[in-house]
Amino acid sequence: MSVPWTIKHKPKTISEMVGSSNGNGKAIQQFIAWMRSWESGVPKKKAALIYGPPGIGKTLLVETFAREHGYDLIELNASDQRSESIIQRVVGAASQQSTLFGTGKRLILLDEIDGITGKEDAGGLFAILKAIKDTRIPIVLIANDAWNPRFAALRSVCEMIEMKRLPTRLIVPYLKKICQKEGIEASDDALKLIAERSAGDVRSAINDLQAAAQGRKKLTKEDVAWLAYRDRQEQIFNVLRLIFTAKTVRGAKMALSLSDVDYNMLFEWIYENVPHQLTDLEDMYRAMEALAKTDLYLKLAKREQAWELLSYAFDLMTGGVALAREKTKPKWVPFKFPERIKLMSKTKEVREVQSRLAQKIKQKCHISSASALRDVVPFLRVIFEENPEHAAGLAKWLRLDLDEIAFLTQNNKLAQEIAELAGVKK
Amino acid sequence: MSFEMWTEKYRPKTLDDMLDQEEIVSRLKTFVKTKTMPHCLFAGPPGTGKTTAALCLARDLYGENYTEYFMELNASDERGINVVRERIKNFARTRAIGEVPFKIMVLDEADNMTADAQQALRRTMERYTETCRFILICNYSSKIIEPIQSRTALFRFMPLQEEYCIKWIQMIAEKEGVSLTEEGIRAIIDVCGGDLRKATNTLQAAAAFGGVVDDKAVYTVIGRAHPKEIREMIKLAISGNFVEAREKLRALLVNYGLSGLDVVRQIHSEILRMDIPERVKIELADATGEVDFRISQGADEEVQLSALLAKMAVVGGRM
Amino acid sequence: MSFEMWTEKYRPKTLDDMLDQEEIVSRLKTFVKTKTMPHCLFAGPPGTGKTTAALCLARDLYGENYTEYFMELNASDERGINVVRERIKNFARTRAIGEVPFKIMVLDEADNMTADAQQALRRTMERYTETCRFILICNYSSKIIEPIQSRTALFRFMPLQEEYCIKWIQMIAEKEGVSLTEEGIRAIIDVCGGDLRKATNTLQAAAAFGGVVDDKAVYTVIGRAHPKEIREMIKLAISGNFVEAREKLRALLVNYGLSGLDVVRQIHSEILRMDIPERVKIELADATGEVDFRISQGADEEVQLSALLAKMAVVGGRM
Amino acid sequence: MSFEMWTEKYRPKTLDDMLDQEEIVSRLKTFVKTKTMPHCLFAGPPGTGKTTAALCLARDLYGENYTEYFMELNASDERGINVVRERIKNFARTRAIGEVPFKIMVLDEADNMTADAQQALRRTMERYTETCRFILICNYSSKIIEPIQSRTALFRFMPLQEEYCIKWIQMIAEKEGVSLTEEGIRAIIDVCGGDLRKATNTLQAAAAFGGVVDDKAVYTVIGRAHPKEIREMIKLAISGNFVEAREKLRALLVNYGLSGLDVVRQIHSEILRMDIPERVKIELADATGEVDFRISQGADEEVQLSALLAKMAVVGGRM
Amino acid sequence: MSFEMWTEKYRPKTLDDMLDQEEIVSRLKTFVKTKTMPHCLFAGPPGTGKTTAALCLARDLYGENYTEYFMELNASDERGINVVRERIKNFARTRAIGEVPFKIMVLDEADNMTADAQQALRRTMERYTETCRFILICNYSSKIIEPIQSRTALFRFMPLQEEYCIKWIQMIAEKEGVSLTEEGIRAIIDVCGGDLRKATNTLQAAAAFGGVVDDKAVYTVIGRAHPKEIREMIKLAISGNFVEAREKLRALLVNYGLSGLDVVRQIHSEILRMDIPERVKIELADATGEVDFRISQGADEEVQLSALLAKMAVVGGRM
Repeated sequence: MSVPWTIKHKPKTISEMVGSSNGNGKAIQQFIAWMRSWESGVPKKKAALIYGPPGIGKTLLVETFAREHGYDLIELNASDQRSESIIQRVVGAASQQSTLFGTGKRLILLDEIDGITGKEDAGGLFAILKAIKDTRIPIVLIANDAWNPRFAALRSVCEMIEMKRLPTRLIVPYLKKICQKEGIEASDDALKLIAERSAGDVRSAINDLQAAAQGRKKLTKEDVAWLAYRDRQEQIFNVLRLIFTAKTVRGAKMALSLSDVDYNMLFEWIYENVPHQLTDLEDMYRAMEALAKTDLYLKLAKREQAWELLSYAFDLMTGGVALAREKTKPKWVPFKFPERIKLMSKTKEVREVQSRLAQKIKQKCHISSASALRDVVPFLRVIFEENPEHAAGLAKWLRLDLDEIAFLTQNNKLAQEIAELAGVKK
Repeated sequence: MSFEMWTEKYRPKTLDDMLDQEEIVSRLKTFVKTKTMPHCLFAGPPGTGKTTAALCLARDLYGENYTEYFMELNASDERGINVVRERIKNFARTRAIGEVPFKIMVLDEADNMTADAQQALRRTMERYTETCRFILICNYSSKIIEPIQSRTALFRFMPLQEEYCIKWIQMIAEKEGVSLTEEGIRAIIDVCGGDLRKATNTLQAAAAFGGVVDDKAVYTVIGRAHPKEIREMIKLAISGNFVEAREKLRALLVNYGLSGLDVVRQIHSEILRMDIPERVKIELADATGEVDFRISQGADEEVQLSALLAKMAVVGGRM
Repeated sequence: MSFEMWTEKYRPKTLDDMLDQEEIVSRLKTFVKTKTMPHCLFAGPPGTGKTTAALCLARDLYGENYTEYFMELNASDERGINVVRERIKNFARTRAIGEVPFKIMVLDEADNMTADAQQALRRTMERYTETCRFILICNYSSKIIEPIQSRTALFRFMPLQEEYCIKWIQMIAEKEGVSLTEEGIRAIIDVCGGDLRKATNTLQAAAAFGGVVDDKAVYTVIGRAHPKEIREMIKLAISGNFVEAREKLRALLVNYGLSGLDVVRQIHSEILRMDIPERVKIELADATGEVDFRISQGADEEVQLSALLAKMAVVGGRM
Repeated sequence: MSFEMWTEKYRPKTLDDMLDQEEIVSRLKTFVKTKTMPHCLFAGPPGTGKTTAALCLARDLYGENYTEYFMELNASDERGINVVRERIKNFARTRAIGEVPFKIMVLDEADNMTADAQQALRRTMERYTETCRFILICNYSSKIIEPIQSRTALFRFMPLQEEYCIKWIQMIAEKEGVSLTEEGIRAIIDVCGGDLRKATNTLQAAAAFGGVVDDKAVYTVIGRAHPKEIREMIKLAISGNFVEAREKLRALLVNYGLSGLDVVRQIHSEILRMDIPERVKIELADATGEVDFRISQGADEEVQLSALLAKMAVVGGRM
Repeated sequence: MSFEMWTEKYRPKTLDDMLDQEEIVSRLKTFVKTKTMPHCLFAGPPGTGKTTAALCLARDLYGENYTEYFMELNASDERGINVVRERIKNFARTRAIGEVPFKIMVLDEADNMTADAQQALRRTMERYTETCRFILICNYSSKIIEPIQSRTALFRFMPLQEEYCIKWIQMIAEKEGVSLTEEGIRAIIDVCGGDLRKATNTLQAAAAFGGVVDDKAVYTVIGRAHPKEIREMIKLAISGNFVEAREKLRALLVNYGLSGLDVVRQIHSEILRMDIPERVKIELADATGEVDFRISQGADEEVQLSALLAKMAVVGGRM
């Protein structure tokens, strides 16, 4: 057998899965219950969306369930193109030929819907929605990030099933079982190290185990010490600590080579943390200046394809920040995740609403969308906050939806009121 | 109940309706009469009727179905000259059917196009000159490249006369049943200058309060329509509260959808208005200029503006 | 003089030949022994042997005909998901014939793939896992999406130890009969850091120059000034001897045939090593970066280098 | 009024008609007399008669059918040296029939060619030296590579004397029946310096405007502010009236449609002319340089210029 | 006037004729004696005899019919490595007939090839190493990729000694019957440094100008101001006569037809030579760098040069 251990040691039944009773037990029961509900006719939610980080058994759950209960699995995933027409052809057809024909029960699995991308898979999400509406057999969707705004419509028609990262204490026994099957005598602390570093990702733990243990008879803590960190935050904290406490330029710059995040990401971390770490205003200003210059070098390097300039950017981003410290006393302050990145993903939906709104104004008022945001939206805001009746009229005229109205009112209750007045469907 | 943006509701429909820019209107009318026209360049400040004039011209030429023969593109919205070219091609390649042998393509904010893009545009204009006339609209005619300027008839839109603006605003107020005081109208004019769009929007927003539109109502609208966050942000920064100032900045850029340049401009104005020593003002104005320059070079808006806030924090601390 | 490249001549052919990255090599060897392996992710800086390791592994697994079972795709070459998808599919769908039941597909520069392409890749890896193992090579594993990280065993390649590089270079010098001084080897390490390929090439070039390979020969061949001289020039400038510093500069440009950019970059690396206050280093690095940018934008080399020396004098004066 | 370009209409036809550049004309006349000439390099600022001299020479040499033996190429227009080479080849390969054994090829804007293209041109010149003489026209001879300089006879065209320009413009105005005021001609000279082509074009454009050609008409046509207005703005700023100065600036940019760069450059010239202490001039010249650079790199005109005005206010305050 | 290039006319024909670069010549002579040679890399500044050395070597090796066995390719001419490859292939695939068993291929300006093209070249060199030796000519050896450096013998050409240049120029002047003054020759050396080709071309160009070749003729022909005048302008500025300095500047730009960049660079050299305190030199060198960069980026020459003069006045005022 030469297949990787992740396949070789795949559970045959749901009960063999890591965390099937505790850990993700609830989610698994929820899924089974939903599948069972099909036995007494088409349920209200005709699709389930299983979501959670990689390597915790989402796909495995569906596959194993199908095998255990005799379902034919019709599957589409990211390695297939998933444009509107393909989904219509494959899913649409299958979901129509219900169990009336043929003998087997069918289950449609649309894996990795995070990977349905704009251009290549145009209209894919729309086609899925439509398929769910028409289906007569269960459709299961799997995603890492279910809260992506693109999935908003899907969320409302799906049974939402969340699976979580698995705790170390559940992963270790599982690894141990594999070692037994492979005839390896593994120490608990070695397995614990592997499990911890996988951060709840069972599959990566098994991969690391294979890389470290394959061919050995014994596995000790020393044998796995070399294993690289699988991530993530701890490592970046170390790098930041080095940068913020360095006394020399070279010392600070050294941190860069230890970093496993690329320099653009590291920049975000430093940029976020400067005002928290350097509390003296003059220190903080010097560091922000260094970062502003770093940013300029980074952008010029990219614009002019003059990559040599990166080197200066690195000096300023590390040494420049390190040496900005003059009066700030060294004191342990926890590092913060770059807010800006969080904000950008959190506000993606808002920004989409905003740009839709700008488009609508633009078409009605013969101006650019930038000018719509700058010259019209502020006045609309006043009107929407002050005069629901007037606002409703404008909402109707601009054909605004509830989200767009809420964007203008900044107040959901008021938005509801205006929407009702304007006769906007929810 | 029907409400529209009053700017649209009262936008003149025909050249006859346009009561300002008389000279320009009369030149445009001869185009209608002779059913012929050159490529045009409409230049002038915002809100002086450039787009309206183009729309009226089109309606007078083609009648109510004018949208079949008339297309409006905003240069600053379209990604890349290729998109522009493509859309122009699709529009211009078929000949207009009817009395008027050409279509009209309006390109707004043409001064936002790069020189290269304008060169490409020039060639496109040349290619479709048989079937299509171009009206380029811009604020600064000086930013239009020479070869295009020399191929277009220039129409320079002047800022509107105060009396004209007053009359216009009063007319709308009357028709909409808004009671507008003398002080209210003065305030609108003071704040909006000759920008009719802004004046009309201000009136509409002030009317939304429900009561009489007086100067107080007008200033309330203006105060709220201008994100006070900018002033607050500066105050926070100067009082040493950098982290909060940066959060405000983020909100402006992300939630309000302001561009970095918008923020730079407003900061610049605020600084010059602030009650701080002259020397400090200049230092900050200088720094703002530098930030503006860097952003124009492609630097990150937030990072650069943050550095400026940091500077304010230091300057404030020393004050 | 031979015309063979020493980098090729001495490139490890098998895992046994690889003397560095011991832990990793030993794990790869068990893959060979057990004829099975997981998908792998090789991460680490350039020139640390990632590609060599993949090649050695393949040769050890399949023997001399390894190219039949081994394919290398350069991700930055093949733009677009569809190409990747198609080529991988074609390679992976047929089963390997022989003792080893899988093929190996190497994806170089995987961190240059777009997130979309990586999304498409993840399931392909699983589908063909029976017949094909993937080795993804990248500089930063953090740029690989988590679902793929989860499907691979991660191997982190460390920068080579100095002693190791030294030993390697000495070994080649010995085998090629090159007489290499202590200073010569230091200079090679200085110039090439942990990049073994570059170090080997430099040795060969210096040897081709004829005679003993000492520091002078190395710097001459590589077209760099001797660091000592750069440092002297910087010291002169910092201590305010601007005119003398310039003369030194001239001499460097002429004697070593250096380009302005070469000098700027050497100045940059020497600044960081010199014994001057750390804050001064940052100031000088920034000034150097500015001049580097200006020269790369077409400003005059001599004028700009003078300006840089002048800047040093100014900064030095404040020291 | 005819639509012929006056620059063409009044362009001298023969060397005898050329009243300026006396020394050059006399050297060219000997070429006509001896029916022999070297390759030539005509260098000098725009509008000093370089192209005219080449045309006159050709007409004097070949008579009215001169176009058969004379070709003009604009080097910076023709994309790529290959096009240039091809066109030269086609023109030069056939021998001139007639008394004069060579043809003339004029390459305009030769200093805009890259060094590589000039190298290629040099070889082409060499190849066809028997049948064809080249006249290269450029603004700066220093931008022509030496191998070309060394085999061309250099003719350096000087900017035209003011009196000469004045006379010329007056002559045209008279012939065209344009009424031109004293201030009008001064404005033309002020704006066009010794560039006769620009001066003539300006006159024609101002005349096309209708009415008397006075200073106001000239500045309007050329798209510049009247120097008076710029001076007023500067004075307002210097006397501390920053807000009004900025209003003035807005009016210039928006109402007159001036470009920011034009305004900076006008500010620059006015500063130098104004009656303010030398020390102030110096400070402002310095600041203007910075702003000019930033705007030329794409920074925002209003922000930058108003920062400049703010600076003036501070400098003025110290006066 | 003859159209022959003096650089060609007086170019040494054999290695024995080459009087400079003694060490290099003697190494090349052993190649001739032994009829064997490695691939070579000739590096050095322009006009130091690199191409001449290659030609002399070829002639000495193959005799007068050397062109059959010798080919010169200008890398910057033939864009695209495919062309280069094709031509090399055609030339190199046939074996040389005669005593010398290889041909010589010279690749000029090899440092202008991209890294990719150089990689391709390396493989081509490998393939034809039996029948063909390559001489790569470049200014900077650091721009040649290491794999090529590592298999070529490096020859570093030094700038020629001043006395040698003087003698050479005088020799040509004598043979061509040019009357060359002492100041004329000094000016040539001043402008051309150790670049013999440039010096010879300059002499020929100045001679073509007619009359005695003195310093004035040289500076005129080369498109530079006389250093004396630049110095005067600087002195005026430093002594606070800003307005007069500006007038001088204007005169230089106009009378000599100088470009702004030319002036900046001349200012730079003069500053370094002038008898002013070191501290002042430092400040001015810094300012000159800034202005040089700005002008090279397209800022206005006059505004920027004024700003530079203003800076001088400020610095001078503190003296």
